[in-house]
Amino acid sequence: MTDAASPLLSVRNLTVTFGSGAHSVSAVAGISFEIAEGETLGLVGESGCGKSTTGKALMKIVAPSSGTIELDGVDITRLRGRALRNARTRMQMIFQDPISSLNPRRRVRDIVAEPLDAWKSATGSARETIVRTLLNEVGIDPDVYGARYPREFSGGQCQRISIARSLAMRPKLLICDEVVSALDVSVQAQILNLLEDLKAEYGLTLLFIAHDLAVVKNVSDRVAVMYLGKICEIGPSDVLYEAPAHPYTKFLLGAALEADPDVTVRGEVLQGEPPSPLDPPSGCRFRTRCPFATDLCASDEPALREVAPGHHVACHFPLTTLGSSPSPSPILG
Amino acid sequence: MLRYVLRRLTLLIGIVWVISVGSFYLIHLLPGDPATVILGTGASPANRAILYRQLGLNKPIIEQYFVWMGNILHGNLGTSFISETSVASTIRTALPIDVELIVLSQILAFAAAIPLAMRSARKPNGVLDRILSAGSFTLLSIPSFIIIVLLVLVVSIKLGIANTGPSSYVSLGSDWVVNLESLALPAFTLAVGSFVIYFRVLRSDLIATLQEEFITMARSKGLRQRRIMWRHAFRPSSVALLGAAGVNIGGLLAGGFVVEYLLGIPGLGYTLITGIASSDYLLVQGIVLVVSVGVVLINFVFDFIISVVDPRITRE
Amino acid sequence: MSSVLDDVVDPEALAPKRLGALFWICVGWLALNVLGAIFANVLPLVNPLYQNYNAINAGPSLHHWLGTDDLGRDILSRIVYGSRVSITVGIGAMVIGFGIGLPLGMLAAFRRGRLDSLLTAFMYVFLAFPAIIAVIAVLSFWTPRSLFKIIVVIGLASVPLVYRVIRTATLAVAARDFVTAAKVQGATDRRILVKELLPNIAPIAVSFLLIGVATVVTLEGVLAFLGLSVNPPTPSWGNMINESRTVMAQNPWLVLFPSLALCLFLLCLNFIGDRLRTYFDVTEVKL
Amino acid sequence: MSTQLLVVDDLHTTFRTAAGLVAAVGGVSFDLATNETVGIVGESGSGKTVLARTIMGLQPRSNVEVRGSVLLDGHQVVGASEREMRERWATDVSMVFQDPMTSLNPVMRIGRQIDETLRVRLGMDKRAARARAIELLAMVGMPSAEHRYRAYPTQLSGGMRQRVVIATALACSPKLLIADEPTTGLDVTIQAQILNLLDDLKEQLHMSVILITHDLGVVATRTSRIIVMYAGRIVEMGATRDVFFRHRMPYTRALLESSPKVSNPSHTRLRVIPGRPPNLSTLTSGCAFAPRCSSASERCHQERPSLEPAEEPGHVFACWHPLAATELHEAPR
Repeated sequence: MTDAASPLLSVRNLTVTFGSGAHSVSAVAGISFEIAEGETLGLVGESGCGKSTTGKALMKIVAPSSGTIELDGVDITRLRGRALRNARTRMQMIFQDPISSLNPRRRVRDIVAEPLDAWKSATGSARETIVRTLLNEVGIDPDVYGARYPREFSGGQCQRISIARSLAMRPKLLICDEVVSALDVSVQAQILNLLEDLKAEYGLTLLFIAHDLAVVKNVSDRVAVMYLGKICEIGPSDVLYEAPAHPYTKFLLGAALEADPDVTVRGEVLQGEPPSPLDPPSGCRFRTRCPFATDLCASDEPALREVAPGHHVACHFPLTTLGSSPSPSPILG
Repeated sequence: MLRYVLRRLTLLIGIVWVISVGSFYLIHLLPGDPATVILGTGASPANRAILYRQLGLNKPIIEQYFVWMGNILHGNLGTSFISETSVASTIRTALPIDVELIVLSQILAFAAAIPLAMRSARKPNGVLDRILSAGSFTLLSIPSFIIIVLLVLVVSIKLGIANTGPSSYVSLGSDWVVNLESLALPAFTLAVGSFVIYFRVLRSDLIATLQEEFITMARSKGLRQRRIMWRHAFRPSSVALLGAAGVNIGGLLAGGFVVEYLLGIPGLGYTLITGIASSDYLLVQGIVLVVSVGVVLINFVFDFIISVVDPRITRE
Repeated sequence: MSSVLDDVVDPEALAPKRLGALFWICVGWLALNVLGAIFANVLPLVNPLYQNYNAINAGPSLHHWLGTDDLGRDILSRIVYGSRVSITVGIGAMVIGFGIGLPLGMLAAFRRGRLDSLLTAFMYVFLAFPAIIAVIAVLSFWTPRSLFKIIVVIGLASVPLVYRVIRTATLAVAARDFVTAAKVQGATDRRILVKELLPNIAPIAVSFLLIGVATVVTLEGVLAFLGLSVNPPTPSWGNMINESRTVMAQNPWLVLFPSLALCLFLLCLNFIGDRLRTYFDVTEVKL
Repeated sequence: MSTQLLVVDDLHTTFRTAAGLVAAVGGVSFDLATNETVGIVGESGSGKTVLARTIMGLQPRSNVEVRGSVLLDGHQVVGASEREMRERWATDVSMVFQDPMTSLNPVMRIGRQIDETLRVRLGMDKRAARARAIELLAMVGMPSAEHRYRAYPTQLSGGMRQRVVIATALACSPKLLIADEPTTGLDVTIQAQILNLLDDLKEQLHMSVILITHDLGVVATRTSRIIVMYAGRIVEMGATRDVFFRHRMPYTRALLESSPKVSNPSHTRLRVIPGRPPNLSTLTSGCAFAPRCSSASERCHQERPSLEPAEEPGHVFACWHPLAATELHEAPR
């Protein structure tokens, strides 16, 4: 991959394995990607594809088994103790469940100030000013709501408070793990817009993890599609949605329900269910459900390769930009 | 399933081993020479010599353990220096009494707890539920030794019903009617304690289960209330009940001695207390060992039943 | 998805929370007991060991409010002094149990890994061993008996139970996102344990502490029955009930009053623990 | 009205709670023809789930007051006893619940859960019921149905469980199937499978279907009519195309515009409505949407609008300041 300059985040061959021996599951099975400063990378996939684990591994909430994660040129997989805690403040994460993300026994203003207190980076009136600014920024009135407890807020408001907290240490990278999937449609749009505003204001770089293709499309510059622990396609979002090169991406898009009565009633629907990650298929992991699979797909695992500028796909028979039929000449990966 | 049972079985063996070490080592934890602890300070040198030989006390401690363990595996728990009878045979006569007492009390407890919990859970906060909940809560706070004392006071002293007071125990073999009469009060007392636990656990689980979506689903299939309660609600709600029963029955084996002691029923508990009173170390050690292993076995059996009742457990 | 669950109206969730009058009555009764135990010397009570041979097995009267026992000792005074033993053992043992079990349980659940596996395996083996038998066995051969030894033995025996309850509670809290969020913000482990975990397991800990005290007080009664509690003539509730058995037929008051004192004490503890659990919306931890 | 399978007239469902009366459903009227699919759309608190359960006669018995009328195939549901409803359930009306994880009994084999209905309601003997249950499992696309008959729910994936729930609901060939968020917890590709399955079965078994969802994408292409609910009331109802393209109620528009679309270019700013769905226990006499509505007037806060007919047949809306009738809101191509 030849992205401009040096990326903010560079992930190489990241693997996360849970358990050991016969019961080990590679939730993330060797993925590589980069995020440039100021960019939003969307990470989509169905449940169990490893997208959330990827986000957690980047924060070292779960330990990566191998691979490197370079943030600003520093490999954080090697960091321990205080250095690791320090590195974490330059990346922040927002979680799916807004209620569970906030300590029910602490006041909102203390929740937002938690990073400041943990690092003793601001005290007294400076701390107070930062908390007020952050709460105002996310649309929560600090005078009215600052002293309240999380149970008095709705899901959307809790998510706003989480966002305020994550910005307290002025991070460079924000990892959003399914941040709107628990919210009502109208509230979801508010949060998405808020994230876009804050991204511009704070100069953030975003990794946006979600299962909802439409949501990801709306916020991302580039999108990566994951299946069973692997990235199968990555590229600029408009290109990837317009002309998916991986059959899985195509089926995923075909299954997405568009709120429009005029779209084709029924596209081709992917049959079957994803195989168990305990025992992934040989070769290409998607081959068991792929209508175009050949013997080659069973024997050789396809590597990510560039099919158009910035558009990479891991498939022996990538779909041509014209439509659905696979390209005739396989290129060995 | 098989793997689950095997894993539990390994754990069981591990625990039993630790218990054996604990029981064996107990004597060395106590201050003073083991022989003095066992025989008392005024023991004759001859007795001390016998004891040393029996326990191998002059050998290294590891070897002592294997000697001791070897004896136990042959069913030999030693011979008491106080009563001069074999500890194993004393336990063999006492244990069936506990079993009978526990079986009687559990029949009573379950027979009352299950139907009442079902009724209570059907209308939470209804009149019946309020009465039963408050009643069970009060009973929860009355220790069994008070219940048995009050029962004896009222039933055998004030009402003067025969064969229910202290020291009226007759073995099942000699006269089963008198035997049952003499076990009535203790069995009832143990049943009250068990009932309170079972009722509360089952009621709260049933209430939770009845709010589950699959109960609504069962209703929407057009099933009758009775069928829903027994077929759909009872089984998933009984996991905690079985867990509680396992712990409770084990507890009765270990802690049922209070009622036995008060009424002079010669079960294990009573024997244990008399052993303690006469400083019969070997007898106490033997009973501690047997009861502990019994408790662990009971828990194992109930864990197994639970895994049959709820297939989710073995899959985790 | 919580957005859809919100659609179902749950009357319980909307109900304003209150502890209720009965709760405060129970708190008051417990406070009275504890104060009585502390200030027994100062209160206008007869010496509990003083034997008044003019009033043996007397029923309640103006002079002896709750009557006297078979040695002519004042029952009320003995109950008040007796509460000292019960309350001291109850609180003392739980201080030991929680002092050891709480930090270990929290640490194991938060750190996980090898520390957790080892500690938990160790504790579970002890849990399988019937604690009451262990307590009796140790106390019966560890002579001479004293209040201190009783407290230490019961306290240590309760550690595995406390450990299990606290560990389970901490596991549930530690799995929630706000703990991960704190970690991600660079909070130290100590800060997470104190600021994030402790406040959330406190309700469970307190309610279990109360039930623990009740259990220990009961256990003291059992020990008294076996003659393993404090030595007579020092009164304890258990001692009093035990000694009165022999004269139960002649003087039923002797059994009834200490029994009532004990049961009320236990009832209040259990009730407060139960109410606190509902109040803090803690799902019942099986004890 | 003989062609109407279901006639709901001025239906109110009120919960008596410690916090006061909660009007979860506040005066809903609509009807449903045989072999028709109607979609009910709403956010949390819109009362759509309570409405579904009231039509089923499944609301909890205590602390609930139901007024109005629900005629199901000529039988009155409101006020019917559980005993009377037992005759209707499964044979006349069935329900597919939202969460297949909780709507199947975890300790009962799935086959038993299906053939129980057959034996109790249709009086089949054990062998016939078993054979029919396996048939039903095969009908809903369960692979190796005979083998899965003995499986416990935990041994199945979410999609497979939802197939079992559908098989159970359809065991006695009901005339009306109410599907309450049947695909909410499922992955995109599985969601498409389940919705297609429901579509096919509807034709095959000649049923009417009420499809309840928060996701406009689910109802866009699979319903003939759509009901939009807000705060326990219908705010707009009409043919699916009319609701999507000629809606008059600002809330309908807001709902459509705030949901992100796959066809949007990336970084599309979503049009949002402020605030969140209302609390049902604090409803005022005015339009419930007024506090969030940009065109709300004094009248909207005071007086609740009733459903008025639009130009198109069968299209009604409740608004004092409806969007212009000529305004066509065609979806962007």
